Amino acid sequence: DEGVVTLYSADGLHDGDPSWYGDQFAAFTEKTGIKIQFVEAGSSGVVDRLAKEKSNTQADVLVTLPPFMQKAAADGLLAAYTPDGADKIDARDKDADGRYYAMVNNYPNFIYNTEVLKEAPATYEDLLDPKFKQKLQYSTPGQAGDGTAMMLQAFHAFGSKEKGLDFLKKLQANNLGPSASTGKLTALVNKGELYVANGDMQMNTAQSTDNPNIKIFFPAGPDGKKTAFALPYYIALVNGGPNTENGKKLVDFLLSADAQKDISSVAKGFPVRTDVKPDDDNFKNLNAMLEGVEIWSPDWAKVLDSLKDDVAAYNQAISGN
Amino acid sequence: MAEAAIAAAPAPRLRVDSLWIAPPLLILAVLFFYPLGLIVRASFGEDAPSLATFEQVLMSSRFLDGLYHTIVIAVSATAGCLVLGFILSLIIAFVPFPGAKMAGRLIDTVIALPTFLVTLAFTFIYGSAGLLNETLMHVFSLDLPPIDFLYSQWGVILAEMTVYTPFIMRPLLATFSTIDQAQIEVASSLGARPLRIVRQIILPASLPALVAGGSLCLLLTVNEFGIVLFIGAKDVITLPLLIYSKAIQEFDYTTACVIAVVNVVLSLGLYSLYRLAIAHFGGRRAGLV
Amino acid sequence: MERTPHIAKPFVASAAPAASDGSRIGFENVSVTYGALTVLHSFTLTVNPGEIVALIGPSGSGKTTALRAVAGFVRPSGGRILIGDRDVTHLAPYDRKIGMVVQNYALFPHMRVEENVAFGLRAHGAAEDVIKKRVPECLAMVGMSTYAKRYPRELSGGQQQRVAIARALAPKPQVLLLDEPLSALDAQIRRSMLDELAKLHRDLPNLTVLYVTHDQSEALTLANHIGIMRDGKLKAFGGSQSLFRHPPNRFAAEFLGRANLLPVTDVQPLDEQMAKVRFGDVTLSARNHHGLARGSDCLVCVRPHDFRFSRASEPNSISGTVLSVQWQGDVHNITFDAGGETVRMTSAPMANPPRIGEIIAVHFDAAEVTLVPEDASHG
Amino acid sequence: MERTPHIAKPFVASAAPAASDGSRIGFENVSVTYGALTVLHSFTLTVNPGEIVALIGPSGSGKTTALRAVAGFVRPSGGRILIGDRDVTHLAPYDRKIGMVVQNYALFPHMRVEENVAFGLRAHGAAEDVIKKRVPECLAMVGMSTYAKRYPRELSGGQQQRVAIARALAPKPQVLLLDEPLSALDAQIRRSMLDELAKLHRDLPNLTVLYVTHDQSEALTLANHIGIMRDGKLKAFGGSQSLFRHPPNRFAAEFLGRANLLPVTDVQPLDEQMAKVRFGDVTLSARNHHGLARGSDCLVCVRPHDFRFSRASEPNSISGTVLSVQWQGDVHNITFDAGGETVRMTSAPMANPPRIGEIIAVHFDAAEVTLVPEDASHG
Amino acid sequence: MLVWSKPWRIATWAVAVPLFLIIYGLPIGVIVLASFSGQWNDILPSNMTLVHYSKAFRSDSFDALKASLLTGVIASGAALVCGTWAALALRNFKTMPKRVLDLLFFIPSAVPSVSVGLALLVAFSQPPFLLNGTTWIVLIAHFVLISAFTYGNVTAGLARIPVDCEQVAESLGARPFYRLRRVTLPLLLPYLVAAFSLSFALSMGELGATVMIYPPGWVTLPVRIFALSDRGAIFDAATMATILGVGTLIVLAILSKVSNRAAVR
Ligand SMILES: Nc1ncnc2c1ncn2[C@@H]1O[C@H](COP(=O)(O)OP(=O)(O)OP(=O)(O)O)[C@@H](O)[C@H]1O
Ligand SMILES: Nc1ncnc2c1ncn2[C@@H]1O[C@H](COP(=O)(O)OP(=O)(O)OP(=O)(O)O)[C@@H](O)[C@H]1O
Ligand SMILES: [Mg+2]
Ligand SMILES: [Mg+2]
Repeated sequence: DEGVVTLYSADGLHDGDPSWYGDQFAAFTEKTGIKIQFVEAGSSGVVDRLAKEKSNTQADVLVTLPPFMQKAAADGLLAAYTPDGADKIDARDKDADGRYYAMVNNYPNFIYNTEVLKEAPATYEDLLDPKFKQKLQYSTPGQAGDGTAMMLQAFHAFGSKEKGLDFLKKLQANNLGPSASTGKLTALVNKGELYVANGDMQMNTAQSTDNPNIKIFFPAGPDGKKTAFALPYYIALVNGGPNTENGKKLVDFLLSADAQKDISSVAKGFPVRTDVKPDDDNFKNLNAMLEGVEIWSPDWAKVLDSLKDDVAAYNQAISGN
Repeated sequence: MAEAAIAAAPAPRLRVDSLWIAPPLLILAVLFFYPLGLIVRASFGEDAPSLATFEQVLMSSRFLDGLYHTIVIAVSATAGCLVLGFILSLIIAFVPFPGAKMAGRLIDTVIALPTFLVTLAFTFIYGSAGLLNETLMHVFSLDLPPIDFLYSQWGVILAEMTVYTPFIMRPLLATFSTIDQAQIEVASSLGARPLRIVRQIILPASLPALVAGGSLCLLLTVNEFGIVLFIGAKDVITLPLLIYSKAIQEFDYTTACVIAVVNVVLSLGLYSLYRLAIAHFGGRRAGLV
Repeated sequence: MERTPHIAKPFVASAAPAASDGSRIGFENVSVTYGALTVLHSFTLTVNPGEIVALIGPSGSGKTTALRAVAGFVRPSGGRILIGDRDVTHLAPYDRKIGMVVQNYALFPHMRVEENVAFGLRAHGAAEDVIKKRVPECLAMVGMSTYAKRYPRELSGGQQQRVAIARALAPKPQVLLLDEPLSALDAQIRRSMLDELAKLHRDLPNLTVLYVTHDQSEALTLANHIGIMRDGKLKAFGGSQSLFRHPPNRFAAEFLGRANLLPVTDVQPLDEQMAKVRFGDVTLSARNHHGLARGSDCLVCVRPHDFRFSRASEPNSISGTVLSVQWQGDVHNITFDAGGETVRMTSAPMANPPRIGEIIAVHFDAAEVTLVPEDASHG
Repeated sequence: MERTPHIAKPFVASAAPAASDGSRIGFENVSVTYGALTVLHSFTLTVNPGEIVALIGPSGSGKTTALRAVAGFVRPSGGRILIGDRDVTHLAPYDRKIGMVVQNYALFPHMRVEENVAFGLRAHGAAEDVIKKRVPECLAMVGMSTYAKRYPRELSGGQQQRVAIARALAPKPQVLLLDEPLSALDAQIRRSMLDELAKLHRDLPNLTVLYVTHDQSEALTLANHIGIMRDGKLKAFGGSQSLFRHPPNRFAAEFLGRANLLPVTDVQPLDEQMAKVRFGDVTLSARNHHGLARGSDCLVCVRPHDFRFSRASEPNSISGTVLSVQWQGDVHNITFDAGGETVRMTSAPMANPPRIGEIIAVHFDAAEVTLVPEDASHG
Repeated sequence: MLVWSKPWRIATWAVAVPLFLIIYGLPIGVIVLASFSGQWNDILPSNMTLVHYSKAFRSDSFDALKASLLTGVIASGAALVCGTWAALALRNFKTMPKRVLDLLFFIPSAVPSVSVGLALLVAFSQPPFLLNGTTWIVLIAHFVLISAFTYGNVTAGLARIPVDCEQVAESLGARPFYRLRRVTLPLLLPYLVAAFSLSFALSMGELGATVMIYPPGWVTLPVRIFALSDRGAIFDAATMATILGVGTLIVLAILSKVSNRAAVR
């Protein structure tokens, strides 16, 4: 199996036609002659699978979201590696020990149906309005990555876990029900089945051609500030993969300036290299949406530590009604 | 001498014949019971075996909630499947209408659709902005969607019924094709109307199929995961869903294994109860159970 | 009305008060097809109320099919079926108020014997105490009382058949359709069942029975009329005695009672009743029941038991060479060759039966034999 | 060896060269139980190679069970079953090299008629051209050639039975077990099937047949020996003629040939053969075949056809009042009361049968009737 | 024939057909309709289009269909053999051992697919059986998940085939294997077809375990459909689902031809 490399990736970058992965894989194979074997699953699913396969590792490269990449690193599933151009990536976008690097940047957000709502709900409090009863849904923390992100965002916006949970508890009155998938909510919002749902910028932007009725927004917290945090796709070299050398080549390739410059136009996300400054419309559009939004950085190690308890607390909170 | 031969001879014959069970049992042992064993072992914790996790899980209200919903959904869905499947198969087999065969096959195809797609289709049909509600709201000029059961337990049950009814129908149709027509004829000449014939002739004859289909249905609905996950019914959590979120989302493999073990025990418990019930209602008479 | 203790009043309440002819069975030009195959051709037959009619005929001649048409199990492709004055052609079986025993019994395998017998009563909504009384009655009638708790699979063939009969009789139908109901029974039980049927018939004078059998003595014992079928058609029909004595055609003569049919020529009617004919170079006399014309050719129908050993000089005497002699308990069967025809005769058991090859002379009573027209129906 | 064209050499190669007694059937104290119920009690019987033995007996007496034990469908709970010299008690049915026709035919529903018949040949690994030849032969034998392509469900009852017979005969078994194989057939086909069986037996002199029937004339026609069963026991066994003429006990006399058993007293042997007895106040003479002791009480066995009308003064004459007269085609059945006993007689059809209530006198030939010991077996 | 009169028969249909249409016609119809939709924001979809199909045919969906079909056929076939074998072998047992063994063969369907997936992944990623990352593990998972169905169906069928036929076959010299092939199995055929159809359809739709263990290069249709629908591309997902349904329907139609020939009525 000289000419292959296996990539386990959280879903999202293979979407659409053309897709960023599709393009880059073709280019990589053309350049190196190495074929890419690709397995896609949920952001936690890929890490879980990697862990279960530890004694017979199949993957060479892992792509997933926080906090699951941090989890993989903590479990010793990743190998430290310094790819070409690692210096062009901001410190906050890479692991201090060099085990993982951000590859595509992204931010969790909300969407609303532009047909039904004249304008986006301005604040989190607005979402508690009875008119959203059964018309609002967000993916469930603990079941979907974006759902967990939404919980973290609530904690941050309301200043503490208690207040954040309190808000979610109130929001439960309007919530249609749990959802393991964030992506499917977009279609429901577009159709008018829902008025508001959560999402992330990369995905929602990619979906907007097929779902013309949706629009991204960031509600303001009680302090009146709109905030968001970075939820990047990280890339990492797997510890003890069958084709580690090829894996290194793939990491290098996906972080190369050539690959990065297409991210905003094809994958609809943000490139992570400081030296890549795309000039396509989408890049401008994405940046415009983030205007006025304060970006904060979670402490992923802490998040990871308390995740189990937080999810339990969340479930406790919403089952109160 | 003769007695001795009689006493001794059947025994070896039986033992040799019994060996035929070995190959499938062996296959199942390697492919299934070995992995299952690992789960059971994992449920006792990673290092020193302990029942701590069991205690913790069994006490948690979330688990009890899940247990309750699992049972309610499985039992109602299975009952629904049995009734619906029996009625539909009866009609296809005994009152065939043009296209009945095709209908039967189409029903089978529903199994092949991944369960989440059925739920998606349900959203399009029964959702608040779905086919049915929109139409009703349009026709009766209503403001609020009148049909609102999809995101509840009932939505899950209806979806499971849709998906699993074929599991009842298939063996039933096979059985119906082997029922001696003369029995039905004689019964009707004795004055029995269709309903009585169904109750007293067809139903007893189809008991093995109902036992088989119903058992499978029950086990499937206890263990159904896709439909519950994708419908996202509010406040409805089931054990398989718990396993999923524990194992995959929270990386709590031990707890997941504990729930899995409980889930297996629950499945088999319900299964045995079902079998007992069938036996009570006459399966034993027909020499089935 | 006098009744034996175990024949209670029929509980089956007819919607209309049973007219005396409420139980007539009528076939009017009934045709039945299976796919492309027609197995009943324009079949017409009436069974009068209170009558027993036996249907006989070779295997595959359509007897079962005719019964199934009355029961409503097959839909005729043409013609009408009447029960009483009702056209039941399109009525469901359960509305026809019949009792039926089918050829392979079709007991309900999951019900005990007593439940099988009670089935018809329950279907008619009989009260539980009526059932409690009637079921043991019926089981006693067929000698199966001790088997009430068995399942059909635990019974012997004859026992199953008897349960099937009890099941059909239990609801006291006005119309009884029996398809070889005694075929699995030995002579003794068969006789006692025949007695029961005859008694039943005496007690329920309006009971109409259509009875398929392959046993001609059963047919002759029980039936008022006999219909002989062949290839889906009714070939002969008549009162049992007259059909046996004066078969209308060759097939009927051969099938019922296995008659010898000797080809004869030159019919010479003597009076209204009798005629002379020529068989080879002997002259025979016989009844001319069908009024055959002078000079025509025909067959003379002589039953095997009509022959007596005789001196060659007696009238109505023929002689021939013995071909076979077979002892059958209560009879000797003898075949001999008379002028190229193989003739069968039976006689009471003899101490010294004739030997094969011996030449014997036999005669018959002219009043006992009938002239039968030659027909093309038999190849 | 002479063969008719359609009886080819048996292709079934026996593992050991067939000894002349390779086809003997032996029951040695065979008991069979179903659950707690014993339906065959220490049953012992031998069918010699080349013999036809008929098993008769009331419904439920264990005839089918005995056959099933030979076939290997039930395991005896005690005793041994031999075929030839082999103890087959624990052998699987397929190793027993038998042919069997079961009571309900059990045709394979998923196979056409011809495939059903070919089944046994194929199972024995016969070559395709042998099968091509043999199957039509067998179908022709039972008159079912035109139905080769039908499925069993498309056949009438009698047609199914004939296919079952053809299927059993096709592989030319050495041992043939027939369970009421002709019960669904009319007299004509039944006779021709009996002829075929007799022919088959002539052509395959080693063919051993165990034949269950409820038709005594069938048994008497075909069988060398007859066994009479009752309640799972063999009550009588013997050559057909001798069993009929000299039944060893009351049950055998009544069951086979429906004999009249008149209770008589005071046996007075006349010579080796004959004895005088008293019946009421008349003296009768009869054969003392069982050597009954002087002065004992016993029964005199008179077949219904042994009676002749007589003047009252003739020897061996009794008189009585006519109770019933029944015409049955080739016979008249008459019952009369003689000194409190109901006596049955048959006679050739009469133009003027006696009327009910009339007093008749009948006599019988002393050489034809036998004294039978009184036994307790019949309630 | 059960309902003898025409009016009643029509009445029965009048109940059955709508029931059927509501329960099965609608969901299938909606999915098919969605596969042709550009947008579906009203009662009925708008912008009918074939673009999803052209997309589907351009992408590697045929590899996925092939993977699904192969997995379905192989796993169901293996399960059929194994289940039939077990059901037949179990006929030699009585009372207690029979009940215990019967239960053993049902247990696989007592485990949620997620647990099966996890268990297999754990078990077959460590010695002595290293199967993760191969197609085998998918086949095994499907086999395990459906084996109880074939077993259950065949057992039900065995309870109904007439003993007489088997006994007569034996008396005609059919040894066990020959009898099995020519009598028992043909009589079982309706049940075998039922079992195979069910497990095949089930395998075609299996997701819970597959998504956890599938190796690169063996992406089944449900996994692809899941990926699509999870990211909100429902029309594309519906298109793939329609392809999946049609593929299954074709296989089932062929099977029912077999079963029709076997049906004994
Ligand atoms: N499976 C069974 N379980 C219990 N009893 C049975 C079973 N099979 C047969 N019997 C009983 O065994 C007895 C003998 O049955 P068998 O079938 O041998 O009778 P048979 O002589 O063939 O009668 P027939 O002439 O009516 O066919 C009957 O009383 C019957 O009820
Ligand atoms: N389902 C069927 N399909 C085709 N042909 C059939 C079907 N049922 C019966 N037949 C044919 O119809 C003819 C008449 O059958 P029927 O059962 O009425 O005969 P039968 O007179 O009762 O004969 P038996 O005395 O043998 O029972 C037979 O030749 C038979 O082969
Ligand atoms: Mg018939
Ligand atoms: Mg019997």
